[in-house]
Amino acid sequence: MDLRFTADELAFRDELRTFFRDNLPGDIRERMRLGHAPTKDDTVAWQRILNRRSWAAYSWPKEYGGPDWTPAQRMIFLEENQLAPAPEVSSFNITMIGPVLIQFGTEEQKQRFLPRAANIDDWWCQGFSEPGAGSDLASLKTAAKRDGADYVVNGQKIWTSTAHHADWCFCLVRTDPHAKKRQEGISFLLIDMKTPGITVRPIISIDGSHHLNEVFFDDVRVPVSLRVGEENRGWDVAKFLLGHERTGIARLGKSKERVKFAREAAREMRANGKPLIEDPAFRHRVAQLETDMKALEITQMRVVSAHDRSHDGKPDPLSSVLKVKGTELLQATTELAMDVGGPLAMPDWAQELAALSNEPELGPEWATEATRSYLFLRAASIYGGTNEIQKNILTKAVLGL
Amino acid sequence: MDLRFTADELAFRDELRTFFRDNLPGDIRERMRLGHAPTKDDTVAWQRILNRRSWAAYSWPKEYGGPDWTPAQRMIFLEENQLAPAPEVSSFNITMIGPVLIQFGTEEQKQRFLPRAANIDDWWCQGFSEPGAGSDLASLKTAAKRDGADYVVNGQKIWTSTAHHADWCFCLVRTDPHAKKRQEGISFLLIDMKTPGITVRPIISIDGSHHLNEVFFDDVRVPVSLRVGEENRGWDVAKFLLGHERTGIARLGKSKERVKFAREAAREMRANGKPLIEDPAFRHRVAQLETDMKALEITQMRVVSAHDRSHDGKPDPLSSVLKVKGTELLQATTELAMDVGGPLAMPDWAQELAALSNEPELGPEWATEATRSYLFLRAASIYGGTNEIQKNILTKAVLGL
Amino acid sequence: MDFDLTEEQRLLRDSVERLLADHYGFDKRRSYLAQPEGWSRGLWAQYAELGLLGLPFPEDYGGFGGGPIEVMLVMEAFGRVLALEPYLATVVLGGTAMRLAGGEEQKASMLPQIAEGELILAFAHGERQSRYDLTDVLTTAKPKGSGWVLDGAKSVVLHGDSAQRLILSARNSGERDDPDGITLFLVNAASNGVARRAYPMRDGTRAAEISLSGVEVGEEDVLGEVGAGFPVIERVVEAGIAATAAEAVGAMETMQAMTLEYLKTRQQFGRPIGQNQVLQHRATEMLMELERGRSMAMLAAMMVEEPDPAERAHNIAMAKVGVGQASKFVSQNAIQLHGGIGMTEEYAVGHYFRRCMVIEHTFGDTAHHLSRLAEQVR
Amino acid sequence: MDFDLTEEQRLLRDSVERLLADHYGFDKRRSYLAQPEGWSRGLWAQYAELGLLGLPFPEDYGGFGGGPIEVMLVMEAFGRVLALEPYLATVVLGGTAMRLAGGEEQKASMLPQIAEGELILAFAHGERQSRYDLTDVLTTAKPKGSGWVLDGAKSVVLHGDSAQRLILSARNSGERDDPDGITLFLVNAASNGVARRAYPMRDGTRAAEISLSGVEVGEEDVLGEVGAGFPVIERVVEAGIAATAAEAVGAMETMQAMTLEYLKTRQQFGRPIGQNQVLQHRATEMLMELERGRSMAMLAAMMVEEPDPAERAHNIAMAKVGVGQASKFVSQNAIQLHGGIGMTEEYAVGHYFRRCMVIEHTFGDTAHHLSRLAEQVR
Repeated sequence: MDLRFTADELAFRDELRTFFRDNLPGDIRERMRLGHAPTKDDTVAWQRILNRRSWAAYSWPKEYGGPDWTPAQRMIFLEENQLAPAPEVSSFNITMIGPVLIQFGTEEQKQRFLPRAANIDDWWCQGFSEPGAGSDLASLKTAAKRDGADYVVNGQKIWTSTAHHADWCFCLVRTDPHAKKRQEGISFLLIDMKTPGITVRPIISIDGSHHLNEVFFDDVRVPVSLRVGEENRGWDVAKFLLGHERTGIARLGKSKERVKFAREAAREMRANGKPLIEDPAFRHRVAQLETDMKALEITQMRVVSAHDRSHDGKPDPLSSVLKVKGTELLQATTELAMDVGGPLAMPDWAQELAALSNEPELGPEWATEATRSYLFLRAASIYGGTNEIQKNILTKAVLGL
Repeated sequence: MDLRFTADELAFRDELRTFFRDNLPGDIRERMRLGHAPTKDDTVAWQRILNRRSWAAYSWPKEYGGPDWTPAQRMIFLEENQLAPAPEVSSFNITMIGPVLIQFGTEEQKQRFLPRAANIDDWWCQGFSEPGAGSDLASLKTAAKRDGADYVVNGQKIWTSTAHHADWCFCLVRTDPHAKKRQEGISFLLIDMKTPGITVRPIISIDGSHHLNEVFFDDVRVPVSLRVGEENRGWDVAKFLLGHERTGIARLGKSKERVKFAREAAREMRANGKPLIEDPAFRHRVAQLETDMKALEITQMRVVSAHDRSHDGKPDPLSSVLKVKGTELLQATTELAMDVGGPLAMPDWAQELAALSNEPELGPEWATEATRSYLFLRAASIYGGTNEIQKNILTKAVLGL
Repeated sequence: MDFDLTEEQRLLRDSVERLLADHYGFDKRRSYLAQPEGWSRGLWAQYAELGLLGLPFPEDYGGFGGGPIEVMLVMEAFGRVLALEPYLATVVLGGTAMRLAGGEEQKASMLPQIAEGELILAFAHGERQSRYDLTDVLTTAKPKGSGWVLDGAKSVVLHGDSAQRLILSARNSGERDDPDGITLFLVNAASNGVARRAYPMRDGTRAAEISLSGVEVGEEDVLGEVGAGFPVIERVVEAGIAATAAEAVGAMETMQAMTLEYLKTRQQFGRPIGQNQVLQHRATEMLMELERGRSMAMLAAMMVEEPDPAERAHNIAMAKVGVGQASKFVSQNAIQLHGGIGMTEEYAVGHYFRRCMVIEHTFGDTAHHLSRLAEQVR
Repeated sequence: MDFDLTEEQRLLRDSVERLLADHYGFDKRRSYLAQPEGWSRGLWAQYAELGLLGLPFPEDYGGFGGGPIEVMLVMEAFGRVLALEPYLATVVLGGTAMRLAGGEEQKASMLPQIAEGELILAFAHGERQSRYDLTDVLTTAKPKGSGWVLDGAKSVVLHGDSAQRLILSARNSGERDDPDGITLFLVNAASNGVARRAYPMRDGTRAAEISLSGVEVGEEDVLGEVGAGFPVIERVVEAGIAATAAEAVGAMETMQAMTLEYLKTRQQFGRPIGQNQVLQHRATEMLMELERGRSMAMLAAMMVEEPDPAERAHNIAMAKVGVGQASKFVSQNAIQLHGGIGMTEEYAVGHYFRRCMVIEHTFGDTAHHLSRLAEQVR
């Protein structure tokens, strides 16, 4: 047993760091450092740079354009990418639709979609949630009726992240309304967002950003050839997708990067006539966060190396611990950055900062962005199954209560 | 609206302080200050001193030997008594059996028991809980069969505080095993602990103290004249008793006294070469506790003065808030005192301190007592309905969920 | 010890609530936000009619001789609907500064204007570098003739865009962080050399960055004693803490009510989510925090007029901590229990969340005030 | 990065667990507690047979060349059953001091005795006034001839009553709190001038107050360099933190298991109390804390041999904080979820609670180590 990285793992990490240092465009790095959400262009540009090294599809086997990394290498990659700080690769493309097609896709589907997903030539989004369903996914109503070589899709999806950027949407639809169990009668379709009958309506989040959408389907024709897996067996595909590859779920690198930034910023801010970084209470708060991050880092290593050992591919229920603790830390660390900004973090300067003049001068851009991401990440304990749902899962799966 | 005490209330408080200063025996005060649990003798001695002023039965009307105080005055009395620090009057005598007899007792029962309860000539204990019942009081099994002018009681009670000191026990027994609802068929009896057939078995708590007991009833004969209220209507009596007079439930004075003591002790202890009292983290912890105590103090005033206004006598569900927050603070403040002691709080010096010699010298008595009361008060969030049960009550009574 | 409201206080509360009930639906509020100043001039006039704008001023200045309790009742009502008008900036902060430091003429000329709704004030004290340190004033006041010349910049001035007059702090002597040598001035916002840049706060309320270069003011524009502005600033901030504490309590009440309603109506897995014991207890803990906040807001109101400065500062710091922690717990869980819908701009709970967030970071955040209390532990 | 145990490590763990399963039922443990020294000499002999007592010593000294991982596995197993024997005092604290500072002769004569179970050691460093400050040493060592005379007192010396030899710190130069000028001595507990007073800790383990008046020791009894004992003391304490962290994890495992069992079997209002979602989530949070503690105990074990002192101290302080907070949460809720029965001496959970409490207050509590970490935040 040894927590330390092996020489190979250290060499691997250094290779990444060097590559990130030399290849991450400075303007992107700076936007990320200031706490901006990555733009579509930033994400695409960076993912393509990574894909030249076939690192974009970091969890895929070589034959499909991935690097064939071990779970430990994937963990290191994700953390270093977040620490850079660089935009994260599209999880819809890389950890969702990619593995699904590799597992369930036809040869033709693989050839058509995988390379473009890796290079983000197609931007994918996920059409799962529906109004009123919440965490109860299986209650979905969007219907797909067979009509010749097509399905005709009618219904509505909600909380669809980046649907307004997307070229394609992988979608759960009900193909058999009469199935006994709600989980049966569901199919998994790939839908071209340019198909007539699709309307995307933005949902503005409390941070003022447009990230989420409602997607309406009105007699949308989808070729049967774009169904993944058997008809009415889409739930198996969804279960595989949701359980798959949760290494990155804790987003620990992001939390670490935020604390690192907050420490730097706290050297510039003042509290009681001294630099904030010297304030005892602030130091204790940082020390506690770093202690908690260290504990989660080791727990994550344990989950990953357990996964390394048992190649059954089943998701470790402990990954729910990573989700809960990881999102708690993500929320705590972004709150820290906001609190460093203090009064300067309360204005919404986004528009004014875009203006040409800067007279009178405005406060620091990072402060207003810190609050934006604090607000945006209130959703971190909600999406992907609320933290309460995660505890229900642990109660059943681990405690057997 | 005015949070401050009126001139009368201030004068009342000063009268109490003067009396406590002049009449609380020094050895008792010192034992309390060092964090000892009051002995039986200490409790009896102090309650009798109070009773000379008819203050012992602080919540009773004049005609029964009480002072006829307003709820505000009772609150001030309880807090000042705890701050003295003095032993608290027997709650079994004063806030339980007393009010019950005043409300439900026969003239003969009142005359026989009330004066002796006020002067603690009789030490009362409460026979409610039974093995396996826990918070589910109504599931009690101890049976009382009518036999001429007596009931014959058989069964077992548990968690009976100070039964080993007690002269009398007020007891819930099942007089009708065939009642439709479990709450029906229960009667409320007064049982002389000297009656043949009663066995008291000690339960040692994790702090090493003997406070709790099991009480076994084996064909114990109890005159029907010692039943309070109608036969099979004992549940009404119990409900009245449990809902009655919860002013003192937060025991805020006790928490305040513990923080005050911890601050004094922290001036003597050292951390990182300085007095502990100057340690920033310790100061923050104390400041947070004092802030929480202040908030609870005002909430308690609100509950009390609401009770002052509405003379319906019904218990305010907010008193469950006082129970939860009050016990959380009681546990936090005793933990604070223990942590001040640090390594010197970990030995169990009780026996050695009783020994004659003191060579080699032992550490401070207060430190070992601080840990004892920290351990003892882990029960504070359990007895009288666990804090989880209190939240269930609030959920129903206040939120209507 | 007495928690009853007087007949007048009950009438005041009811009439304010009636007015707001009619004019502060979520959509109407959105329409006020959309106006250039981000609030409703029309409602401001009605507040004046109702006597709210002169509430805490003496009768002889067109006021109603109300005190902190009356202000608490109004702010609580404002908090329930997230009222946007510059009541805090004008009546509470500006009004307190005027009452405490204003000369007879200044009060006689300005308090009635405030009461009649004709004058909007802003409290221009904080600076880019000062964060929560009230003594950190770099804006300078240099004597010129019988008057003064002001140079510097003020940051995050609440409603600094709408204000006709700024109550502005500047240093006439002493070093940075020196409590002595700070003077308060009444500055006409339209004066030469005053530049303002307006923007919304995260909660939609408006603020401005204000720069001053060579701004000339007369001796009659000095508020209170030259160099003795700091004690006034402390009182103004304490009044602001008490008022926003009450506003936060109102906001918590609404979030608590919305969450409760949601738990009862929202169905999942075939039953209301309020059937989940974990969510029931969370809502109960929200209630307990709300009551803690309410108690602390009452404490703050009681203490605003407390003569002993140490006692006053200590208790108001405790109130700021208690309300800050309570409102954070309530608002974070209000969103958590709502789930996705709570994260959206179209839904009200996020707006209450952001108001509580801004309040917590105004006049010193929880950590700032807890540290002040910690320093007194001896 | 590798979390697998070697074959030898698995064998070690299994054999220790088998031994303890046979000899550490709750009643047997009570009988050990009742013995004058509060632990079982018989089991100590069996630990020796199993090779546990020489586990971390080099083969040439009759040891098995094990490392911190092996010690972690043993301490975890001890924690699960609350083993009472002086393994921490003798093998971990004493053994580490001997290994790091002992001269060739000292090691050759003593390590084998430890391994064979013939020698009990105690680490006599803390003093009445020192609380958690490791440099706060007032016990004095004055040169006399070629040897030394020791005067002073040591407080809460774990198993100081059973120990034949004390590894004792005394100041030969420098002021109180000076890290330099502290020397470690090997003191025969039966020497003239050594007075011991034994008592139980709150968890039943034994300790002693020890006073020294004119205690004479020879130069051969100096452990390591004169005046250079402090770095050794730090390493000994770090080893103690790592070992007790593992012990606490074992204790948490048992509490978690007992609580889970109780939730499944205890009936109330006609159903197992484990049906309450609130209690389910609490148990889940206990599990998460247990896993946090386990991760931190691993970190501590890994770091005991870390060559970089700053890196080592930083990580071990983090581990102490993480395990302390985790074990407090788990043990407080273990009692809470058990209700009344958990408060009684006859029931095991309270004993585990108190062991975790004592561990948290040994070698510096959570606040002490968090403050050390905080000072490094720059």
